[in-house]
Parts: sequence; C-alpha cells; structure tokens
Amino acid sequence: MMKSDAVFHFWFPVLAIVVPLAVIVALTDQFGGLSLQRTVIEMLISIVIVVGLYIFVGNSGIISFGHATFMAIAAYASAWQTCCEMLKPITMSGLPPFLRDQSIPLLPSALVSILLAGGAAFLTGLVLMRLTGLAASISTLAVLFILNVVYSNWDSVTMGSASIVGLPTYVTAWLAFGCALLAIVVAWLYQTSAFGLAIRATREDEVAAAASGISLYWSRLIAFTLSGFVVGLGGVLQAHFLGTVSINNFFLSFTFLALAMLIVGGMGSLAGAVAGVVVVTTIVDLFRRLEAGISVGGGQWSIPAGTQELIIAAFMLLILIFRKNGIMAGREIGLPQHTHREKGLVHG
Amino acid sequence: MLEIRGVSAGYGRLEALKSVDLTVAKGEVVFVVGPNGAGKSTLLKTVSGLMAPSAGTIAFNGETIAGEPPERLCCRGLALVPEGRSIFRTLTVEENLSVAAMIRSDRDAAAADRERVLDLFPILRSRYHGVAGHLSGGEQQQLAIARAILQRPLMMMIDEPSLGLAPLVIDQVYESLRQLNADGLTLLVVEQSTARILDLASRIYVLRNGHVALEGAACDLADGHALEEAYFGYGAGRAAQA
Amino acid sequence: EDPIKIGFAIAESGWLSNYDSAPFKAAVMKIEEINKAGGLLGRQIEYSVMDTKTEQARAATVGAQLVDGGVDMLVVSCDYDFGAPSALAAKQAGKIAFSLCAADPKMGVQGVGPLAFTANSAAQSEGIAIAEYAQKKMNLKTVYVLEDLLIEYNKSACAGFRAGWAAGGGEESILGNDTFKNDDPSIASQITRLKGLATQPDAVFICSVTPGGASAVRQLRAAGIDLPILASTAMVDNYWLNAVPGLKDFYLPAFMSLYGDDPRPEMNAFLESHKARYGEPPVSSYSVLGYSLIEQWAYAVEQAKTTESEAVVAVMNGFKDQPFTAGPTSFTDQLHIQVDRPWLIMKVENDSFRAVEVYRNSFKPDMKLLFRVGQ
Amino acid sequence: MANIVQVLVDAIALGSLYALVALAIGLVFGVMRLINFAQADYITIGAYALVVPTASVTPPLLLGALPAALMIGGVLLVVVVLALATERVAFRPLRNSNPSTLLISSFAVSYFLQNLVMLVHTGRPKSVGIGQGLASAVEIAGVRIPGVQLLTMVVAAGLLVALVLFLKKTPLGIQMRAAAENFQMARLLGMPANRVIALAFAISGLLGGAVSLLLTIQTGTLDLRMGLMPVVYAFFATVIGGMGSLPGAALGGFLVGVASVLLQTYLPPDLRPFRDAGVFTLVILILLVRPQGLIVTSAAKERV
Amino acid sequence: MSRSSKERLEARGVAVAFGGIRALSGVDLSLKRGEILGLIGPNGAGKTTMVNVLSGFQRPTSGAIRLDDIDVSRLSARKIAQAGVARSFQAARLFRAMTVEQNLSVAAIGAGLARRPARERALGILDWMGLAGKADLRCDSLSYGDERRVSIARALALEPSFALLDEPASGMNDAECEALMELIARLPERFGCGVLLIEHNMKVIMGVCERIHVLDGGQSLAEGSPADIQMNPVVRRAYLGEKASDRTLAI
Ligand SMILES: Nc1ncnc2c1ncn2[C@@H]1O[C@H](COP(=O)(O)OP(=O)(O)OP(=O)(O)O)[C@@H](O)[C@H]1O
Ligand SMILES: Nc1ncnc2c1ncn2[C@@H]1O[C@H](COP(=O)(O)OP(=O)(O)OP(=O)(O)O)[C@@H](O)[C@H]1O
Ligand SMILES: [Mg+2]
Ligand SMILES: [Mg+2]
Repeated sequence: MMKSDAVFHFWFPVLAIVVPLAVIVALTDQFGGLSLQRTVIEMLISIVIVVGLYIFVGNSGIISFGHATFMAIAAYASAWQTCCEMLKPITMSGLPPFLRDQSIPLLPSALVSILLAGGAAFLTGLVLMRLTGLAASISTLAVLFILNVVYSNWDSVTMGSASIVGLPTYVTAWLAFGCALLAIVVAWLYQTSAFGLAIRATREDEVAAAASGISLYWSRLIAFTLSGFVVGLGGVLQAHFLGTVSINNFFLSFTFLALAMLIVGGMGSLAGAVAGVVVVTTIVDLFRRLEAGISVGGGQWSIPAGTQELIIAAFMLLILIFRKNGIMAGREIGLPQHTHREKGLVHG
Repeated sequence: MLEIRGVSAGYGRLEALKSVDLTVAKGEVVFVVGPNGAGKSTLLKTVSGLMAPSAGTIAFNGETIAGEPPERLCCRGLALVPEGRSIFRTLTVEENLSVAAMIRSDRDAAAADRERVLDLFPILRSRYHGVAGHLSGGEQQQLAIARAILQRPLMMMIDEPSLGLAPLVIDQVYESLRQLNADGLTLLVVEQSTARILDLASRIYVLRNGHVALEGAACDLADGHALEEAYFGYGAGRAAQA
Repeated sequence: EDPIKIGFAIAESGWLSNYDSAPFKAAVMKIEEINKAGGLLGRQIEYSVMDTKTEQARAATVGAQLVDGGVDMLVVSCDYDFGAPSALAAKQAGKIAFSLCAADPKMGVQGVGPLAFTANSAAQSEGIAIAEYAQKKMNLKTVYVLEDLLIEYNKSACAGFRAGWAAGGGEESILGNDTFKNDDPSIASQITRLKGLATQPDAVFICSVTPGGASAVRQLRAAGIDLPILASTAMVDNYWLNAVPGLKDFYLPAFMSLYGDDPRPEMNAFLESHKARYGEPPVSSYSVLGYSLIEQWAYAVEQAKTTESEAVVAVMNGFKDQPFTAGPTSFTDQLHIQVDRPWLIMKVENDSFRAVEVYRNSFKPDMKLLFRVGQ
Repeated sequence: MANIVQVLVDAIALGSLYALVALAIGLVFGVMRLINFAQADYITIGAYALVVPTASVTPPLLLGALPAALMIGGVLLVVVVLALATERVAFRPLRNSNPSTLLISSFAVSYFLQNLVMLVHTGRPKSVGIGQGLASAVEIAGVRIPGVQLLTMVVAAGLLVALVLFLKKTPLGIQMRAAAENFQMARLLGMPANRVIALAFAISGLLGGAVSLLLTIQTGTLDLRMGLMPVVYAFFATVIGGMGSLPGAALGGFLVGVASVLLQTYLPPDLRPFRDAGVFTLVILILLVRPQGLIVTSAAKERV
Repeated sequence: MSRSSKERLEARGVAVAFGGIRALSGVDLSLKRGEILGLIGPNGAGKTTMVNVLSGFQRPTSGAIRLDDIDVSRLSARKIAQAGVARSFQAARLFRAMTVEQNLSVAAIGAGLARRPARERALGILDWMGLAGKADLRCDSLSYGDERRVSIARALALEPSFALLDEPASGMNDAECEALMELIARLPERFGCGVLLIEHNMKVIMGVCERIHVLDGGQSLAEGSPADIQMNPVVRRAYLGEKASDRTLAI
C-alpha cells in the first residue's frame, strides 16, 4: 500500500463527515436566510459540544451528565473576561479587580476559558474516574447540580441565575465550522491513538481490559479531560454566538438534548455523534418551521403550537426503537471495501 | 413427537439453517452434532420459539408450533437448556429451581423431583442458598440441567450438556439422561464431540453449514467413519446424497 | 404612507408564554385603538409576532429576524433573560427594545443599553412598597423573611423589602432570614426554624412565585402560623388560592385589580375595554403593562414626530411622572425602569384578592440596591 | 431538645418521600436496567388528574371532587395505566437495548408527556385544595408532625416491607426477578415474561400515584415539573443505596432527605443557598467510599 | 513492578473464602517459565479461583502470590498483567465491537507499547497463530473457535512470562481441540512463557502438559506427570471416573 493511500484511508472517515458539512455551510452562507444561517451555526456549535461529549461518553461507554458543567465554566470565564466593561463593576462586583475593571482580548480569553474548562474536567476526573458505570454517571450528574447551585447563588460573580448579557458576538458560520473541524480531528486522532484504543477496550469489557494491563482510571481520566477541553470550546462558542450566558442554559434540558443527539446518532462512533446532531437539528428546525406556518397552495398551513415538541419526542423514540444503536450503529463511514470487511460478511 | 420440515432460519441476512428436516419420535434420544457455526444452536432456538423460522413447519405432538412464543411451548412440555447456561445469576440456586417448578401443578411430585436433582448434583445442595452467579462454570451447567429436569417436560432439548463439566460429571449426566429417557422423556441433544454419544443415541444428525449432512441410526454409524466424514466434510457431496 | 411596524419577539410556547400572553393581548388592543383613532403620525401600525419558544437562542434569532424585517420598535419578552437576547438584536440595528414586564433594571441603560426599556417597575420597588405599607399602615413592627432562590426577581424583591423595612424599623426588626427552593417538596425545616424563634415576628414576608410560593403559604398555614403574610406581586393571581382555602391576612402590592374594585378609574376603564375586545378580563394584572407600553411609546413618537429611535428615546428619557394607564411613569437617561410608581395594595378575602388602597413608596432604591451590589 | 427531635422528624418525613420515589426507580431499574425519568411525569400526571383537563388556570376538580377512596383509587389507576402504556409503547420494544439508549428513551417519553400536559393544561401552575385536613399538623409532645408527612412515612415504610417480601417470598416476585435478569430464559421456563415485567411498571405507577397524592396534599399545587426534583433525588438515592437493592434505594432516599433537612437547618444563613451543593457532594463522597452503594446485595457482586 | 521476564510464579498457602464457602484452602502451586502445567479438578474445585488469585482479580484471604520471590498479592490485576502474568477467561470476553487486531493491540498497549508497535506485535502473533486473515474482522462476527483462539492470542500479546488459560478448549470439537493442543504446546518455545492450563478435556491436558496439579474441594489432591495422574486412584475416583481410561484418556 502506498503511503499517501494509507493516509487517505486513515482520514477518510473524517473527510466523509467534514466535506458535506462544508458544503452545507457554503450553501447556506450564500443562499440561506438569516434564520437558516443561524440554525446552521447552532448546529455546528452543537457538533463541537456533542463531539466533545462523545470523546468521553462514546469511547468510555459511561454516560456523563456533567459536561455542561465544563461548558458553563468556559462560558462564564469568557464572559468575565470579555463582557460588558461598563456593567461588570456593578453587577459582578465580586470579580477580582484585574477582571472586573478591564476586558481581555478575545483570542487569549477564549484560550484561557478553554484551559479552565479542561482543568476543571481534569480535577473532577481525578476524583470521579475511580468510579465506573452507573456510579460514575450519577456522580457526574451530582457535579452538574453542584455547579448549578453554586453559580446560581454566587451572585456577586455570576449574577446568580440571571443572564450575563452583552458578550461580543463574533461567531460566524465559518468560525463555527473551523471549530467543529478541529473538534472532529481531535476526536479522531484520539480515538485512533493508543489511548483511544485502550479506553474503548474498557468500554467493551472492564475485566478483560484490566487483564490486558489497561488502567481504567487513567484512560478515562485522559478522555474526560480531553472532552472537557472540547466542550469548553463549545461553551465559549455558544456564549459568543448568543451574546448571553446563563447558568440555566447549562442544566438538565441542555444535557438531555446533547445526550439525545449523541445517542440518536449512535454513541459508538464519531460519525454517529455528528449524524445525531445533524438529524436532530434538522427535525427540530423542520417542525419549528411547520409550527410557524408554511404556505401550501396559497393557504397557510401550520401544526398547532406545542405539538412540535410532541412530534420531536415521538420521532426520537422511533429512531431509538428502530435503530437501537443509533443511526450510525457505532460505525464510522469507511471506504466501500473497508465497510464490507468490517461488517464481517466474510465469515470464518 | 417432533417433526421439522424444511425449516430455514437466520440472523439478518445470514441464513444459519437452510431447509432442515428432522424428526424425533417419542422416547427417542436424537443427537445433533456438527462443527462450530453449523447451526445446531440455531435449530434448538427455532424449535423452542426463541427464533421464528423464515420457512418450513415445525410440529410438536402433531400440532404445528412454528411462531408460537416460548412460554406457550413450555406449557406444551418442551424444555430447552440453552447454550451458555442462561441461569438466573442474581437468584439463588433454590430460586432458580423454584422458577422452573412454578409452572407445574403437581406440587408433591415437584418437591420429590427437586430432591432427586439435588441428589444427582450434590454440589447444588451445598450451594442451595448461594447466588447462582457465583457458582463455578461447571456448577452452573449442572444447575441449568437440573432446572430443565425439574420442569418435567415431555421432550428436553439440551445444547452441549457436557460443556465445562468434569469427566466424572459428564458420565453422571449421561447416566441420568439415560434414566430419564427410560422413564419416557424424549431427548434432542446437541453435542460438539462425537466420542461419547454413540451408546446413548437412538439416531444422529450431522449438521454442517446449516444443512443436514448425514442422518442415521446410531448403530449404523457405530464404526464412526461415515460420521467423521460427514462431520468434517471430507465427503460432503457423498454424504448429502446419502 | 407606509405603516409603522412593531415587532413582538415573545414566547408563544414554553413556560414564559404564560407571562407574555396577557400583556401581549393588551398591547395588541392598544395598537388597534390607535389605528382606529387614525393611527400614529397619521400612519397605521402593523405588528408581527414571532415565537421565542422560551429559548434564549430562539429569542436572539427571532429578534434578529424581526429587526431584519424592518420594525420600528421591538417588544420583547416579559423576562430579562429571554427578552435580552432579542433586545440585543434590536440594539445592533439601532432600534428601541421595550420589554413587556421585565422587573430587572438591566433591561435598560446599564444592561442591554440606552435603547432598552421595560414597562414594569423594578422588583425592589415592590418589596419596598409592601414593607413601608406594613409598617406605616398595618403597624407591624417585626418581620421574618423567606426567600425563594429560584429566580433573580425573588432575590431583588427580598433585597428591596429588607432595605425598605430596615429604613423604617431598623435592621434588628428583621428577626430572621431563611431561604428555600421553589421546587422543594417541603419547607418543614424552615417552619421549624421560624417557630423556634425566641420571639415570634409580627409578619412573614415571602418573595416567591408560584407554585413554590403557594406551596409555602399552604405549609405555613397548615403548621398553624397565622401571622400576616406579605408577598411580592408575582403571587397576585387568584388561581393559586385554591391551594390555601380560607386564606386570610395575606397582602401584596399589585399593578391593578382585575375585579372591578380598583380605586383608579383608568384601570377600570382598561378592564372594561379588555372585556369588550376579548370577551373576558385579562388573565393577569401584568396585562396593563403591555397596554401601557404601547401607550408610552406612541406618546413619545407623537412628541418626537418621528419613529427614529434617538429622538423617541430622548422624549422618553424626559418622562417625569407622566400619567399613563399603568400609572405615573418616569425615565431618565440612567434608569429605564420604574422605581416608585404607586402600587395597589391587595389582600385576600373570601378566596379572592381585594383592592385595599393605592400606596406609593417614599424610599427610592438607589443604583446599588437596584443592582444588588454588596447585598 | 424538642427542636432536635423536630428536625429529625422533618428530616425523616422528607426522606420518606424520596424513599417512596426511589423504590419505584429502583424497582424498574431492577427489571429493565432502565432509569426511568418518566417517573417524574407519572407523578405529575397523577396530580393533574385531580382536575379537569383544560387550559383554564382555575380548573374545576375532576378526580379531586370524588370521595377520598374513589379519588385515591382513581389517581392510582390513572398512573398505573400511564405507566403500563409507556412500558408497552416505548420501553418494551427497547428491551435488551443498552442502558444509555433506555435512559435516553425515558427522556424522550418524559419530554413527550411533559409537553402533552403543557398542551392540555398550559404551563401555568395550578392549585388544588384537597386534603386540607391532612396537611395540617398534629402536635405530639411539642413535636409538630403534619398529617401528610406522617402518612408519607407510614406509606413508605409499609410499601418497602411489602415490596421486599413480595420480591423475595412470593412466586410472582421471584418470577419478576428472574424475568428481569434473563428475559428469554424466563419465557423458556413458561413465564408470561412480558406481563411479569409490565407488573413492575404497574407497581412503579402505583408508587408514582401515591407520591402524586402525598405531594399534592403537601403543597396544594400542580406544576409541570413537580415530579422532577423528587425523581432526581430518588435517582441519587437509588445509586448511593445500591442499585438493585430496594432497601438500599429506600435508605438512600432517607439519607438525601435527611441530609437536605440537616443542612438547611444547621448551615449559616450565607451558606444556606448552597444547601443542595452539600447534598450532592455527600452523594459523591458516599460513592467514592462505596462505589457499589451502601447496601450491596451479594447478587450484585459479579464474579470473574 | 518492572517488566523484565520473571522465572517463577508461585502461590504459597493460598486460601480464599467466600463467606462460609472455602474455595481454596492452603494451596501451593508453582509455575516455571517455559513449562506447561495442567490444573484439573472437579467442578467447583477452585481452579478458576486459583487463576483469579494468580492474576490479581481475587485477593487471597490468606497466603501469598510471589513473582520471583516478590510478593504481588496486593497488586491490582492491571499491575500483575503488566508484570508479566496474562490470563484468558472461561468465557472469551473479547472486546466485541473491535477488530481482532485491535483486541491484541490493546494488550500490547497495556504492556507499554505505542500504537504502531502494538499493531506490529499484534499482526506478528496473529500471523504465527494462522489468524492473519482475520486481523480486520470485528470480533462479534467470529466463529466460536476463532473467538477462543483470539482470546489466547490477546493474552499472548502482553508477551507475558506466564499465561494462565482457563478452559480454552471448551466448546471445541475434536479437530479444533487438536489444533489447539498443537498451539499450546508451541507457546513456551515461541514466547518463552510458562503456561497454566485448566481443562476438563483430558485429551488436551494429557497431550500437552508436562506436569499436572489436581485440585479438589479447594485443596491440592495430587501433582505429577500425566501418566502418574492418570493412574492415581484418588484422582480417578474424585475426578476422572472409573471408565476414564478406556475413552477420554486415549492419547
Ligand atoms: N445472534 C447471532 N447473530 C448473528 N449471527 C449469529 C448469531 N448467532 C449465531 N450466528 C451465526 O449463525 C451461524 C450458526 O450459529 P449456531 O450458533 O447455530 O452454530 P452452532 O452449530 O451452535 O455452533 P457452536 O458449535 O459454535 O455452538 C453461525 O455462522 C453464527 O456465526
Ligand atoms: N464470588 C463467589 N462467591 C461465592 N462462592 C464462590 C465465589 N466464587 C467462587 N465460589 C465458589 O468457589 C468454588 C470454586 O469455584 P471455581 O470457579 O474456582 O471452580 P472451578 O474449579 O473453576 O470449577 P469449574 O471447573 O466448574 O469451572 C465453587 O464452589 C464456587 O461456588
Ligand atoms: Mg451452539
Ligand atoms: Mg472454572
């Protein structure tokens, strides 16, 4: 096999995800309306977040409810650094002076925020990754609640449960795309690395992995930290897309939605993570438009307000029932002959 | 008692059984042997109702049963000891046995049967209140067989009874199968190795790649050559014609 | 001539829709009245509505879409958190954003920006008003404060209450503070603490909203605590009174009475026209704020003779006790929220709210209190 | 002294409520590896069944207008039917799926039900005044016990004992545990396994209905999210108590309830808003010390 | 523990009790590098428990495990694996959603290799075992026999000093057993490791073991050469059965 051929093979699953995304971004950027463009940006940010979530959840098989925590940490950190110079001394009087009285340029502040999210994930993981299975999941849920309680009542720094409003909104479609690309590449490099292989083994069988000399703790801690960084990036993007940061946006419903996207797509593969986001976003947007009303043959037609949520819930259930392992069923998009072999049709 | 005609079954696109014919008469002990992946377990799963056949008919005691749910078949007197034991790991040994006896209405006889299997497998008595999941591999296998005996079926299907059993215990199991058969139980047994089966079997089927490669009375196959040929496929063509 | 366009970026679904819908209907009513009377600056007013679905991201998107569609003014959700994203979109296009009933001063100059207004009073003002009323008119000397941590509105109302009470009766007359969460199934330990006080207070102030507030009142009464209960405006509606049949001695400040006993004739007139237009009284007294919102803006436009934001804002910033249906209204170039508009004090009697009297607070919250700095 | 006793009573009362919910969560988890978030909506819908389904904020009573026995029966029936319906429609087809898929499917069911209630009743909280008499407190030796809390304690303790006996001693209970563990094998042994599993859901519905009533009597209010926090607490309770152990679930429920009340009571005022952070930290600490939970049944320990 | 090859793996007076059940009581067992030791005994004799103890999955209630005279009883399963003791399981326990090559690579990574060298080692072992063609198959599509072979291969990918194999031949037919015997017999020479082999299939045990240790009821019953064990009346009574030699044991 030629070298470049091997490289192409290695990167093909990533290309198969990224190229269609790029096409979507280019098309909507050129031809889409405001609402569609914003939906696409939201989708790309969700990809960053869900891919970040996937790095841990998908590879380790442990559901984490705690990742919104790291997003919140990054988003708030970014808000403290970049938001509303005039308002900060009043509403966030508890901030240390170097933050309270000045703004920090966007790029360094984003990097610092992401580092903070990753660091928080590392520290959390240091404690929690001794746990496995359900205990680990529940403890991440506890972390989510703890952060929520702390941030919604630490009034002088976080403005409590009120939104911090007025962050610079610099997130464009192409920036979001670039970040999604980065997240996907990071996830791919990780999952194909030795660390990725090791943690996938622990997902399949913890006992056999231990017998193979794999440390459950360290492999999970690495994944947890890395995914903390990536969702931190997602948090920063979301903050600077909406222009507002609110702790309530990083709580249960958000967590459930992100997990739902991951699992609908199939949590066992990177392609699944992305597919889940794309499919769920599309369905939501479609029914949102139907609810707002479309013109059919001259007349206005719409579904009753509030039915959108019902339909989306039913839709997700149907996907889960008919594709138990999600849309991609844990597989990456490989080159044709590759998928053939992987499916194991050639029987021994 | 059991009549299987042209039954096919599979997993998704993979067809594991291809038009299999097989009959078991009342009181017979029929063995099914064959290499890994031949479809032996699939055959038992299909008969017991765990899988629906994609074609063909299955009749038990003269009534067609294809497509009936396993709980109904169980009530008709068909028991299966599936591959991989399938004991209830979180239940105690006692509860595992109780569950099997629950469908029986003859309580006294069930209690007597329970004593009988505990005598047959004394290790189960000593682990009676222990959790079944903690048993050793062979002990679990014994529990699975004991449970099927307790069901007091008309016909018992066992998938690889000797799996994980010590040689001595295999002897006991085969001995008790012989006794049960003598008491009127019909048996359909899947085995991996042909070494032990000849003196218990009434008839033997060799399954290969989802086909019946050879079928015959045990005494006809006693020299073992035809059996081995069919088994390993040296003369697959010839055997199929036979 | 081209019509004037008003956009509504409000919640038509999700929990916030319950708060947005009543003032929205009243706002529409006012627009219709203006149109019937010949329009504004001789132009008819057109309005369009888009649903934020009670999501911040949606709120930002529909705000941008409405502004993109060329509205002259954007009406945004009742709540600061969900109104602000739309208001920011308006700000970027240089348009006025007017919140139906945000009670947070950040929906204004220091938060969203100089083009943002809200039709409501600051939550602190409610707390101050009921505190002063209780001291001066009800002659209560000591109080115990129960704070629901669910939303900032509660915290602000409590902050206002404490400041107002301390101003009149001294810090020490607040015998204690306790907190609870709106969704706590039980406040038994809070009750135990209250009952364990060395001296029982003269009243309890609860800054909360339904359902948690209603549940707290029920549990207080069930525990045999018959003290007067003071509360904030959000608890004004009758519907939760089922939870505490026979409730007595319950007071709060409100915008207006929906039951025809408001001492102010303009409120009753509003009530009548609402019944005429929709066949029923408003479901919530917040309704009048939406009506008054359009009234205030239209008045400013008329004065400015243009819909240009800067000119209109200049007029509005000059309002000083300008009489509108909702009450005297003041804005300055620093404050785009009311801090001492008179309140209608109401109490519960025969399982319904009854108007008592109109009360205007004398203690005005300063900026520190409004933004709860150092609280 | 009386004060400490009072605090303990408060704590145990809240703990019992969480224990009741935890029993339901634990039971269904036991049979299906499903952490059923829709339990929250069973509770909510049971409570909403008390009033006529309408958008009005002051709806007339429906089941709530019936005499007590009928009302209780009616609410329990509604929730049991609901639980069975969700089992049949959503969870049965997903049997054998991995726990994460099941969990997400229960989110979907929950989301569906919540929005259904919202569509019918609107999102505005409502109120019902049932059980006013029960809600008021009795004083025993200076200790105040609201009737409904006493009832909660009794019901929780009674149901715990009943359920444990049912699962350990009755044939149906043993069958349920068997079917929970190995569905196919249970069928092979002649059990109507689908019905047996559905029974577990019916019981969880029964528990849900009981919680609906107790909660409504306590708070007098109906809200879309009224079931959520109890279920979240129960969720923690089941795990720290030891998954698969009903006494563990109940114990966990007590612990979170007690911790919550004690923190509320003894934290200094400035820290009281952070009460729940304390409770959840405690959850994490317990898990770190006992990852399998407080009560580990020997069956839960898997051998290699 | 460092990874240099060890010469001897020993159990000294190992006892394991589960509540009242004494799965092992005071068993001594020693495995040298390069030898194949059979471990047989009736069901429930404690064989799997012994492997669990040796591989760190079960703390002994008393007694010690020594690797070249270093006490490793307190080490975790992972550390012991890294120190050179590999095991297979009674059920294959493969990483089912991964390919065969990845299964082996995981063990190589566990032994400290990077991704690329791990793959090379994995492919080398697969090649040696005649499984090269299956390197890229997912394990959930393997036949039963291949599954068992891969699980052995995975243990070997640790390049262990000692390989503990728990009933590798169960569920295999006669021909497959024979292939497996051949494979096991070649392990010491190829990997330089000692092999502890648990089997109920006497053909396999008698065919490849140099020494056999018999457990019964958690206690050592006998140890010796295959011929000795076969003729040992105690072993025959407890385990093999009286009819044993005429059928199963034919070598
Ligand atoms: N659950 C399954 N999904 C997909 N394919 C399966 C499944 N179970 C068995 N197969 C395939 O069906 C074929 C027949 O399998 P079956 O288990 O019936 O064989 P068998 O004769 O019992 O083999 P063994 O001796 O290994 O038990 C094999 O190719 C096997 O890989
Ligand atoms: N975790 C446990 N709890 C209780 N008893 C146990 C546990 N693990 C093993 N045992 C008991 O210890 C004994 C030894 O079990 P072990 O699995 O070592 O036997 P074995 O020799 O491997 O048997 P087999 O040949 O059947 O696999 C068995 O009787 C078993 O019931
Ligand atoms: Mg088989
Ligand atoms: Mg064993």
